[in-house]
Amino acid sequence: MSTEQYSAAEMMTITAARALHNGSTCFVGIGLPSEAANLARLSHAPDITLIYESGTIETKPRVLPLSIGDGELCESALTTVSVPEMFRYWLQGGHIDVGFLGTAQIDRYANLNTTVIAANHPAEGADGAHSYANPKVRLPGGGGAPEISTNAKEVIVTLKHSVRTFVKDVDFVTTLGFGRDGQARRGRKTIGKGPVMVITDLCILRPEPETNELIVVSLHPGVTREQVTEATGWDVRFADALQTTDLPSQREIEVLRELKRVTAEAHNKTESA
Amino acid sequence: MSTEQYSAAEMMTITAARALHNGSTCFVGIGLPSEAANLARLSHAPDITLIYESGTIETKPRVLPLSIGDGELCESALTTVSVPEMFRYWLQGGHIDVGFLGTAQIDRYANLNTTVIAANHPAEGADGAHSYANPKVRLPGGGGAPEISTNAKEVIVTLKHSVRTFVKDVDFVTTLGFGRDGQARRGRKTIGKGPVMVITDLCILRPEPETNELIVVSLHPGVTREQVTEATGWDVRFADALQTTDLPSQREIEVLRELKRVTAEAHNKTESA
Amino acid sequence: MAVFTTLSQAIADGVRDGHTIALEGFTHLIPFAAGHEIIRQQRRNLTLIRMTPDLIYDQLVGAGCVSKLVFSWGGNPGVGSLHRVRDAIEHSYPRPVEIEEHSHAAMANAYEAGASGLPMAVFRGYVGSDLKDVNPNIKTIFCPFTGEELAAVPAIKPDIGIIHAQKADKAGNVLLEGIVGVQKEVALSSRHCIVTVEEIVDDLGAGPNSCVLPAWSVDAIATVPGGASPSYAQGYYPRNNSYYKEWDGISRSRETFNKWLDEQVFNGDAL
Amino acid sequence: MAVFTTLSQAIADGVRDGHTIALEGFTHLIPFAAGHEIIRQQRRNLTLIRMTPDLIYDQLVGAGCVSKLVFSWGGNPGVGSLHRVRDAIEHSYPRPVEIEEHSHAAMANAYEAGASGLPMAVFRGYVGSDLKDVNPNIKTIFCPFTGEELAAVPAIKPDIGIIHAQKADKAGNVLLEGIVGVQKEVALSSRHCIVTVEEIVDDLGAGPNSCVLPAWSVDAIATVPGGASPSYAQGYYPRNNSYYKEWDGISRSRETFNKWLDEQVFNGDAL
Repeated sequence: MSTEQYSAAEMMTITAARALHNGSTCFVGIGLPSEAANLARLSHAPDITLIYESGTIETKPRVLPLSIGDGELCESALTTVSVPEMFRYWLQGGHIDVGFLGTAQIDRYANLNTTVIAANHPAEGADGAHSYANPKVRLPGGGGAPEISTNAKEVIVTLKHSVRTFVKDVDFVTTLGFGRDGQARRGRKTIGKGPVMVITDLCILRPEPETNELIVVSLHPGVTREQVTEATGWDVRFADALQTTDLPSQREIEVLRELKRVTAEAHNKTESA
Repeated sequence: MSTEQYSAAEMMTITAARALHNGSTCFVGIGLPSEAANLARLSHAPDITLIYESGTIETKPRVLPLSIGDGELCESALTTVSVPEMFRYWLQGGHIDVGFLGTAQIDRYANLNTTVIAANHPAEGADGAHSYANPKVRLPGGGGAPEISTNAKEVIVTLKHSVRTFVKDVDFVTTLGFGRDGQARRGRKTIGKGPVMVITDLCILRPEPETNELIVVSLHPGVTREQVTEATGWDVRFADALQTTDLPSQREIEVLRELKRVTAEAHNKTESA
Repeated sequence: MAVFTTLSQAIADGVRDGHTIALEGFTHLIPFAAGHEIIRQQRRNLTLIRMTPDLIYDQLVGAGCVSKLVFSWGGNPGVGSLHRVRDAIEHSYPRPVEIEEHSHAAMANAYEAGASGLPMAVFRGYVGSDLKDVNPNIKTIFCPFTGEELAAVPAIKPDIGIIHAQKADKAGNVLLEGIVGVQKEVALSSRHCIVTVEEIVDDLGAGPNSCVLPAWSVDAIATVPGGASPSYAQGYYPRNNSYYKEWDGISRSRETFNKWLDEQVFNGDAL
Repeated sequence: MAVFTTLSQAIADGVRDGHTIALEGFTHLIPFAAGHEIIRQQRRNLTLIRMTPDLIYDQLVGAGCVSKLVFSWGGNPGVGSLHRVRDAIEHSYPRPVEIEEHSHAAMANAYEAGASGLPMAVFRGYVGSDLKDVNPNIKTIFCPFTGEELAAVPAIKPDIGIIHAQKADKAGNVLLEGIVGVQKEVALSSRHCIVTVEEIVDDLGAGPNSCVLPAWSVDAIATVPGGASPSYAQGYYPRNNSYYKEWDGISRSRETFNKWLDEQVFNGDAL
C-alpha cells in the first residue's frame, strides 16, 4: 500500500493499534485511544481486554463510543462494575497492563497537560500554579489520566503532532510522565513504568533510557526528520537506529474504515445507543 | 398468660423482640439476637429491616439461620452485598439504627467480652492485655461486634443472666459499651450512642444517665430483686421507678414456638438450606 | 424512608439555596429532568458536585443556579467544551463560579468514602500532578506500616443527592442496572436523596447481587419517564448523541442558550 | 490468565510450605475440597487468613499444616468451639499456632485495601477495644481534614487466594452469586488465585452487574462439584447443617479427629 492510499490520521491510529498486544488489559481513554484500541481488537489483538473508566470490563463495542459510557460499552462487556470499584480494584489494584491516553499537550518528559493553556507561560521555570491562575484556554481537566498514568503498568500516549501540542515544558502537569526533570518515577516502587511510547501522525517516540527524554525512534513512511523537528516545540532528537514505521496493511485500513463508517452511521441517527 | 406457661428463655426472647421498632434497620448478631429479631419481624414489627454481616439486606428467613450466612438469608433478602460493602457502606456509613448483640461477658458499663476469660484476672485494675496473655477460656473473638457497637446508632444486648456473664469488669473489652469508666463515648461525635438496653432472662437493664452504669429498670414477672442481685457480679442497683415487664402474649408465644419448631425441623434434616 | 412524590415537589421539598448537591450518572442515567426542575425553581448559590459536569451542569451554570463546581472532567464528551461553564469561569456570566478540581480517581474515592461514613478518602493518586498545588483539598498522608506517601481528599457528603434509576417497586426499593457509576455512593452519602425513575413496577426482577437501594436508604422517588434524556436509560431508550452535538451550537452563545432556557425549560417541553 | 487444571495439580503448582494463604467464603462457598487437598499434600508452616476460621481451618490446623492464623471470629457457627484450633493454641498440638486477631470490619477493610492495591486500610474501628493492645498490626492515623482518629490495619495480600464459585465459562471467566463475602477481594489481592467451581458452562448467564471475575484475573480453575460441602453453593446444594453439628464430636478429641483425617481425607471419600 502506498502512502497516497491512507491519511496521516489513519497512519496514527493504525500504528497506535499495533502497539497493543493481544491478551493484555488496556484501560482506554476516549477519542484517539478508543479508536486505536478497538482497531487492535478487531485486527491483530482479538483477545485484548478493553476497560473503560465507566466501569465496563472486557467490552467489545460494534461502533466507537462517543462518550466514555455509551450503552454499547456496557451491553457488550463481560461485566460492569461501579466507578469507585473500577478505580480502586481494577486500576489501582494493579490489573491494568497498559493505560492508553490522549492529551492536549505533552512535553519532552512525556508529562501531559489537559488542564489549562497558560496566557503567559514563562519560557523557563515552568509552574503549574502560575498557569492555573492565568488561563488562556481552559481544557476539560484530568479525568482518569492522573491515576491511569501512575497505576497502570505502562502507558501509551497518542496525539497529533504540532508545536502547540509538543512543547518543551507543559504549562501544567495534569498527568505525570517522568516529571519536570525526567526523574520523578525513580525509586517509586508502587507506581508503574509510565509512558513507554508516544504515537503521532508523524512518528513514534520513546523515552530515552536514563534521561527519559522523548526521542523519535520511527518515522512514518514519507515523513521527514524536518517535518518532525518543525512540529516539535523542543530540539527533538532522533534515535541512532531510526526506523521507518511499517505501512498500514490493506486489512488494517479496511477494518478501520468500516469501524468509522458504522460509527458515523450510528451516531448520526437522531437517537443512537 | 401466667408465668408457668412460658420459659425464662422465651421471656427473654420475647422481651428482646419487643425492644425492636417496626420500620427500623437492625444489624443482627447470630444466636439470641437473631431469634429475637426474627420474632419481632414475625409479630409486631413486620417492616423491620434485618441485616446480617454476611451481606444480606432486608432478609426474611422462614427458619432461624444456624450460621450468619445460611442460604435462606440470601434467598429471602432484598439484595446481598459483599462483606466489605456491608461493613463500609451500610454499617460504618450510618444506615443501621440498632445493632443487636449477644455476648459471653458484660460488665457494669456494658462493655462486652467475647475474646477471652482470664485464668487469673486481678480483682481491680482490669487489663485486657493481661487477660489475653493468661487465658482460661478462649472465646470466638470479636467478629462484627466491635464496629457494630460504635457505628450503629444504638445497641441492644441480650444474654442470660448469671454471675459468670454479668461481671463488674470484663476480662477483656472486645466491644465498647461505655468503657472502663463509663465515659468513653463522651465527646465522640462520630460514633453511636452505644448500648441503650440489656435484656436478660431475669430483667431489663439500662445505662443510668451520666454514669452509664447499667441499672435494672424492669423485672420480668415472678423475678425478685434478690434473684437479679445474686446473678449479677457487681452490686447492681434498681431504678426508683422499677417496672414489671409485660407478660408474653399468647400470640408472641405461639409465633416463637412455631419459629423454633420449623427451625428445628429444618436443621435436623441431614442437609438443610 | 422513600416517599413517592412528583419531581416538582421533591425538588421543592429538598433543594435549598446554598445547598451542596450531587447529580450523578456516569454518562448513563444522568438526571436531566431533575436538573431542569432545579432551574425552573430558580435555586441559587448551589455548590454542584459531579465527576463529569456534562450538559446538565452546563445548563444549571448557564441558568445562574451555581456558585461553585467540584469536578474532575468538564466537557461535552466526544464533542467539545462546555460553553456555559467556560463563560461562567472565564467571564463570570451569568454569575461567577468558583471551581474545585480533582481527578476521577479522587472523586470516585471521595464518593466511596462519603458512602463509607469516613471523613476522607485515601488512595494512590496525584503522584507528580500539579493539581495538588492548586487544590488545597488534596493532602498527603503516610502509611504507618510501609511509610508510603498516599493522597487524601475529603469525603463527599452532599446535602442533596439526585440520581435517576430504571425502576422502583411499590415499596420504594430502587434498581439501577448497567453503568452504575457512583450513584449508590451518592444515595448513601447524601443527607437527603432524591431518585427519579422510569417506572414503578410490582417486582424489580433483580438478581441476588444487583445494585438495589432499599426504600429506607432514599428519601423521595418521582416517576419521570425519559428523565435521563438526552443521556440514556439502559433497557428504556438510547443516548441521544445528536442532541449532545446540537448542544454545542445551542450553548455556544449566551443568546441561543437563553432562548433555549426560555423556550424549552421555562415555557417548553423539556422534562 | 486462567488455566484449567485439576484441584490436585492446582494445589501442587501453587501452594508452597510457608505461604500465606486465604481460603475464603463467608459461610457460603467455602472451598473445603481445596483445604482437604492441601492437607493431603502435607503443606507445612502456612499462615492462614480467614475472617471465620470455621471447620475448614480446624481441619488444616488439626492436620498440622499451619503455623499462624489471622482471623476475626473463630468458632463453629451456631454449634460451639473449634476444638482443633483451641488445642493448637492452648496446647501446641499438633504444632504451636500463633494468632493475629482482628474484628470482621478490620479484615473486610484489609481485604478491600489489598484488592485496591493499597498498603493499608483506614476505617472507623476498634474504638475502645482492647484488641488494639494485643495486636501490633492495629495502628492509629488522623484525618488531615477533621482531625478524627481512625484505625489502620495492613492490607491483606496473600501469596495464594483460594475460593469456590458456582461456575466458570469455557474462557475461564468465573461467576459468584449469592453471599459473595470477600471472595472478589481475595481473587484480586492474591499473587496467585485458585478457583474451584461446581461446573463449566457455555454461558455464565450473568446480569450486567454480577460478581464476575474475568479469566485474566484468576490463575487456575478446577472443576470440583460439591467442592464447598459441607458449606453450600447457592443453586447447587444446601448447607449440611448436620455435619457442622457432627463435627463437634469428631473434632473434640485428637483420636477421633486423627481417625477422621486418616479415613476420610487421606484414604477416604472426602473431596
